[in-house]
Amino acid sequence: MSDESNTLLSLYRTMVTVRKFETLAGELFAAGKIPGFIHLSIGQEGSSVGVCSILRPDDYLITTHRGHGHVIAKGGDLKRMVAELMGRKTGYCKGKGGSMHIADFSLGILGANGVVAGGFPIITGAGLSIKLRKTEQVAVCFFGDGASNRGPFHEALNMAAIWKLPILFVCENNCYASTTKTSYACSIIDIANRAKGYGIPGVSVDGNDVLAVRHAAAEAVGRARQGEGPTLLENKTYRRRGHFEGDPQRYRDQAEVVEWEQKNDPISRFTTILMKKKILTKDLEREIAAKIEADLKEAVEFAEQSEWPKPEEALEDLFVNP
Amino acid sequence: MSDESNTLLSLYRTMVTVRKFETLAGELFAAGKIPGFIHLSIGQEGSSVGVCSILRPDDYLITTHRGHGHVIAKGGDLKRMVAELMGRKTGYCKGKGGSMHIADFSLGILGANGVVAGGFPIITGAGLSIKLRKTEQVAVCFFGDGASNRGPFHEALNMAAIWKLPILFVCENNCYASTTKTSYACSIIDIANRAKGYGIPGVSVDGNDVLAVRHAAAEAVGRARQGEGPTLLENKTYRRRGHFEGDPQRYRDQAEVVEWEQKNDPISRFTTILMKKKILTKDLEREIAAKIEADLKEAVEFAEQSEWPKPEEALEDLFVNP
Amino acid sequence: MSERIISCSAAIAEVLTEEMTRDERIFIIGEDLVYHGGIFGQFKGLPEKFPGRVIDTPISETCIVGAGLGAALTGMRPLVDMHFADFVTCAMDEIANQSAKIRYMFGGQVKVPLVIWAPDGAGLGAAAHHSQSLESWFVHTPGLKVVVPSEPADVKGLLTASLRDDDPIIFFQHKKLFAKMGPVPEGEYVIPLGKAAVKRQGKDVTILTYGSGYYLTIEAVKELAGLGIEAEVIDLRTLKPLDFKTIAESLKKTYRAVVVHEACLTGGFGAELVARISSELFDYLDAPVLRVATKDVPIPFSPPLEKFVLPSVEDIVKAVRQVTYC
Amino acid sequence: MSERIISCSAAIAEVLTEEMTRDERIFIIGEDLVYHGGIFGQFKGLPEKFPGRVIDTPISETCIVGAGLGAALTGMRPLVDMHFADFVTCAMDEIANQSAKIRYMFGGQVKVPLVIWAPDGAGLGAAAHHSQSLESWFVHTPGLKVVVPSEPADVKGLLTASLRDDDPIIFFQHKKLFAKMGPVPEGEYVIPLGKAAVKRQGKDVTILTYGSGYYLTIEAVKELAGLGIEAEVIDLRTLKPLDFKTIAESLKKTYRAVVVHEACLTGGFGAELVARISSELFDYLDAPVLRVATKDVPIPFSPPLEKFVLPSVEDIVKAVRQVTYC
Ligand SMILES: Cc1ncc(C[n+]2csc(CCOP(=O)(O)OP(=O)(O)O)c2C)c(N)n1
Ligand SMILES: Cc1ncc(C[n+]2csc(CCOP(=O)(O)OP(=O)(O)O)c2C)c(N)n1
Ligand SMILES: [Mg+2]
Ligand SMILES: [Mg+2]
Repeated sequence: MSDESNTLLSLYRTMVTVRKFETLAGELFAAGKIPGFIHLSIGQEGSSVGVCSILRPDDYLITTHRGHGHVIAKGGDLKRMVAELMGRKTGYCKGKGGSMHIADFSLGILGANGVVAGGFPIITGAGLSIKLRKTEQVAVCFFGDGASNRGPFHEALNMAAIWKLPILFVCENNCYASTTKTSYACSIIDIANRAKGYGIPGVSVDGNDVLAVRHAAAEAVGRARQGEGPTLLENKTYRRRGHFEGDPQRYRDQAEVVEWEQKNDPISRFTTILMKKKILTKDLEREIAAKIEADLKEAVEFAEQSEWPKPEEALEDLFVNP
Repeated sequence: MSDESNTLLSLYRTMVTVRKFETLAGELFAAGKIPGFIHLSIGQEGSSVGVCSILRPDDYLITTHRGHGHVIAKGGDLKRMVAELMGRKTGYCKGKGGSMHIADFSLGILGANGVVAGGFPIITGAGLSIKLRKTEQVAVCFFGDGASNRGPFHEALNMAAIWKLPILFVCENNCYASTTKTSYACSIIDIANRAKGYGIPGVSVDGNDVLAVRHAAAEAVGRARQGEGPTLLENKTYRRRGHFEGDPQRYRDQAEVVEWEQKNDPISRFTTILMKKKILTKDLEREIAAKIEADLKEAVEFAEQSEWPKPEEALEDLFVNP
Repeated sequence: MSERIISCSAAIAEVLTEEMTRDERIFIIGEDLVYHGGIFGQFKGLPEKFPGRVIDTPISETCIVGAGLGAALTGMRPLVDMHFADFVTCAMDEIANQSAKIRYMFGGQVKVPLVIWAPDGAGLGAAAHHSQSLESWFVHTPGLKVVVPSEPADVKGLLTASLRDDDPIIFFQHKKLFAKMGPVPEGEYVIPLGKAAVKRQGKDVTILTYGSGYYLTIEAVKELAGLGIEAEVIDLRTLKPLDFKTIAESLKKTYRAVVVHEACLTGGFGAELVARISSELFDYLDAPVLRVATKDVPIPFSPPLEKFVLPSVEDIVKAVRQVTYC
Repeated sequence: MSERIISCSAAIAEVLTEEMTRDERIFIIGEDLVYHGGIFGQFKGLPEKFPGRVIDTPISETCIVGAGLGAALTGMRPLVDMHFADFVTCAMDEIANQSAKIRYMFGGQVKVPLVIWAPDGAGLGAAAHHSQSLESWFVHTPGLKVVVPSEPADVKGLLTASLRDDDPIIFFQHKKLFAKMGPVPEGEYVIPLGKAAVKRQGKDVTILTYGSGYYLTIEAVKELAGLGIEAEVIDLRTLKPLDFKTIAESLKKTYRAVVVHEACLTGGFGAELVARISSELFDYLDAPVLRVATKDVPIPFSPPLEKFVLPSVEDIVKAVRQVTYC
């Protein structure tokens, strides 16, 4: 198969992995196997996968409460993810973090964050660090439409702009911040236009078109690596699940959800393209699905067989030198 | 004299009052009569006076560490101002506030603020309050170029925009934030352009042209009173004194200061216009100066003759119901 | 006054209905209030009853608190919902440098009738960013009043008092208590700020607590009674102003005390209580005043870890036995 | 080690010169650092010696701390200058929810070698927004270390240790101490975090203090000596981790203690000290441990008011006389 076909298939595989992971997480949560609360990214796979597909292993990424997809797309280990969601000792954070606080520093994943917009200041520092260390890394900050209304957005974009930091700010505009419509809370329609306040490029793309996302991200990352500074990329998408699992969703008509699901699913759209190009076949589709399902089953088994952390371990990991 | 002439003369008179007040404050500080530190607005009178000249007594205003001019232009009492700067009991805040914390709620002056950008969130609330109470007031937020880089700027402009709050955001871009050049710290040249991120009008004007400022402010205030929402107005000006009195100013060449003083002084420029129009004469100029000087002399005497607050009064004014 | 058994959330909605009807200047502002009636259902019915007076905001904590403050300074009486107490960090300047200081800095020119309402506490597997108890920071911030109720009736009485007070108040309510049921007086019910409640009489030891600590304490008290120890339970309800008189009266009877709170131990409000008691009641103390609190780590996610770090009934029993030498 | 008399500011510049030479990963970031060499001259010479490693920022406290944190997570060792400690309120989320918790939340995956440097304290007529002492908030924030030095030598030793530590540290230094002179060892000088110093031996009472309180205390000690009271003075230097061992050893000798700090009384670090002492050393105490602190109001501007609210030498003398019954 050609390089390009391989790349496309890899995008597809990763999107399906994210989708199946999120679906599974929803099921585990409903079954009472995941404590706390979780936020799923079903329907937003075009964004996470499109952007991460052009990152190198040593690039940085920071994400949000809705971060499973980004972690997977950057290469996160499914076993350790499921184990973390289930609060086990073998999880990414030894059970201390949970869904909202998964990180893998060995993959440059600086973590999910429970504070909306909490990633902006930190990514600024990662960008600055790259500049000071004179490497060719880039740093990506995923955030929601809601987060774009918090102050740290502004400070980070300004700082990144004046120092031309190698940062890609990726807004996943999924039409809602919890119960609140983006059109209510956000003073402009295209969040990418906020880039104008900082003299940097701002690009809005169809976030459910993984190739469009990938293309826009590639351009921005290319600029960043060449020292040309940050970009604000807005991926227009839609949150199909509740804000959190269990959300009664009184703020929207389910018809809206169904419409996005049926007409604008990033995976279906991409599947059609791949089928047309004959890169994907029904057989391959099944094979890929089966492989991912097997991996996920293994991940769940791994997690379920893993020990719970011992109570006293709660006192570890606070300081390097206590 | 015509109404217009009266208005113009009143602008002139207020500008000279601000200038002389600031000059006096600088002298009192140098003489050790003002504790703490003070920030003077000499050279920025076009902005404070131009904007405040179109405000009604019940409009709100919030200001910064460099706020004397705004307080005076909104009608602040010189005696109580000097007394506050000198820490006397008869001062605006009974000596508890000092230069950075002067307020006069009876004039809608919600206070100077020691925290850069501290005014943004508060003015948002004043604007919301106007909307909820359905009055025709407007609320004005003065802030510096430096403040425009802090997060609260962003949150306030977005919130004011989505609710169409009757707020005028006035950036006094005086080319520096303390030692830092605006051109270094601010990612765009015209701060007014940040309005684009919020879908509201943004206007840059020559801040040393009091009539231009007044004109732009009138338009924005008019829109605000009619429920059409906020405006971002940038008055381009220059800080001629040090950031604080005593600032060694290693960050700039004094030639730059001299140039602004000689070629672009807002009062000289306006004087020339008024002289040409024959609204001001040398005699009237002297007369106005003499009157203001007498008022200021009286204010200083008032302050110097005022009691110091009694130590135990430090425990008063914390709570309404302790 | 007749009483019914209702939840804290219902008590909150009831107070707000009464007070918002009585006083047009009251409004509620925060994130995601309208559709769910608050994330804990605490504002249920209010958006419909008071259109335009329950205001959804963008995610902008800084300006949400600022909007409350600015409105309070210009004639309104806002209740600001912080969503989760953890996010006070995003509005710390507006709370601690502005709301708390404005009246004082300006020489008493203005009043600041502002209630900042912050659901706090752990126990829901919500991890380090959604589980904190931060009242101690605000007790150490002159200019704020700090209220931390426990039972539904206290919520009703203290929220009413807070909404009628002219000073800035930070009102912490534990997330797990929203659904708690309890008897609540009907009609107007005001508990003055700064009044503790002796919720159980006892002669052997005084347990000082508030918020979620109260529920742990009443569990512990049952066990202690089995051991023959009669504990007096004081629910402080307001931490600032503090009702030290009630504390002193109890201590002068029991000579021993234990403090229970969910905030972490070091620098928690328990320290302040111990310090005041030991300086003002030194000669009455037959034993050290001990503190039962969360261990000094962020709240971990996994249930066994979370349970381990939070204070427990056993911790209280142990501390009481220690100070009563049983 | 030979010593010279130099200022705190000079000691700071010296440490940074040495450490930045030794370790390329260290950089300094904050507002207005380059032209004045820091607003207290504490970074004088560094911008020239280390071009590009003393970084002026826009006024963006949130992102300044975040920039430090993000850099610390990715291989650098930043020192973040808060300009004035009062502005921690503008970066509270980055300090308390992020820097303090990241290592723990992520199960120890990463270290956070970050020094947050915050000039604090009153006495300059700078009023409510430029005068606070806020260490107590951070002592109550698990995950942070809290350093508050007093003398120039301590500044040198503790700043060196802080820059070499792998955990997030908030380093408070009183604004009035920058110009203070004192003997400072030449060459490498490290004071381990968590080590208090007995700065004066005495048998009658232990005075526990730190930061600006230390200077008040040594004044008071002279007066006390005149009254025949020999005070032992412990400069805590690090509040977290706390050197309770040194405190206990002293108390076991003197049986009495007074705490002195400039932060306001209620909820201040003094409360924590009293609480720990009374629980762990109860049987050694011959008198209540008293606290000398700032009165519970924002810092007022006018000199007579400011002087009145701040702790004084007389306050210390009075408290000591009270606990020693003299
Ligand atoms: C500072 C802060 N405020 C509020 C919350 C509560 N909260 C969690 S997610 C969320 C909505 C976020 O919306 P958006 O940024 O659009 O991301 P999305 O959930 O749509 O992916 C809110 C309000 C929070 N976690 N942090
Ligand atoms: C939050 C905060 N950060 C820093 C400071 C210190 N500071 C006071 S004024 C100032 C510069 C302000 O610049 P600008 O907003 O342009 O106003 P200008 O002084 O030029 O009028 C700084 C950094 C502060 N007071 N508050
Ligand atoms: Mg969203
Ligand atoms: Mg400026």
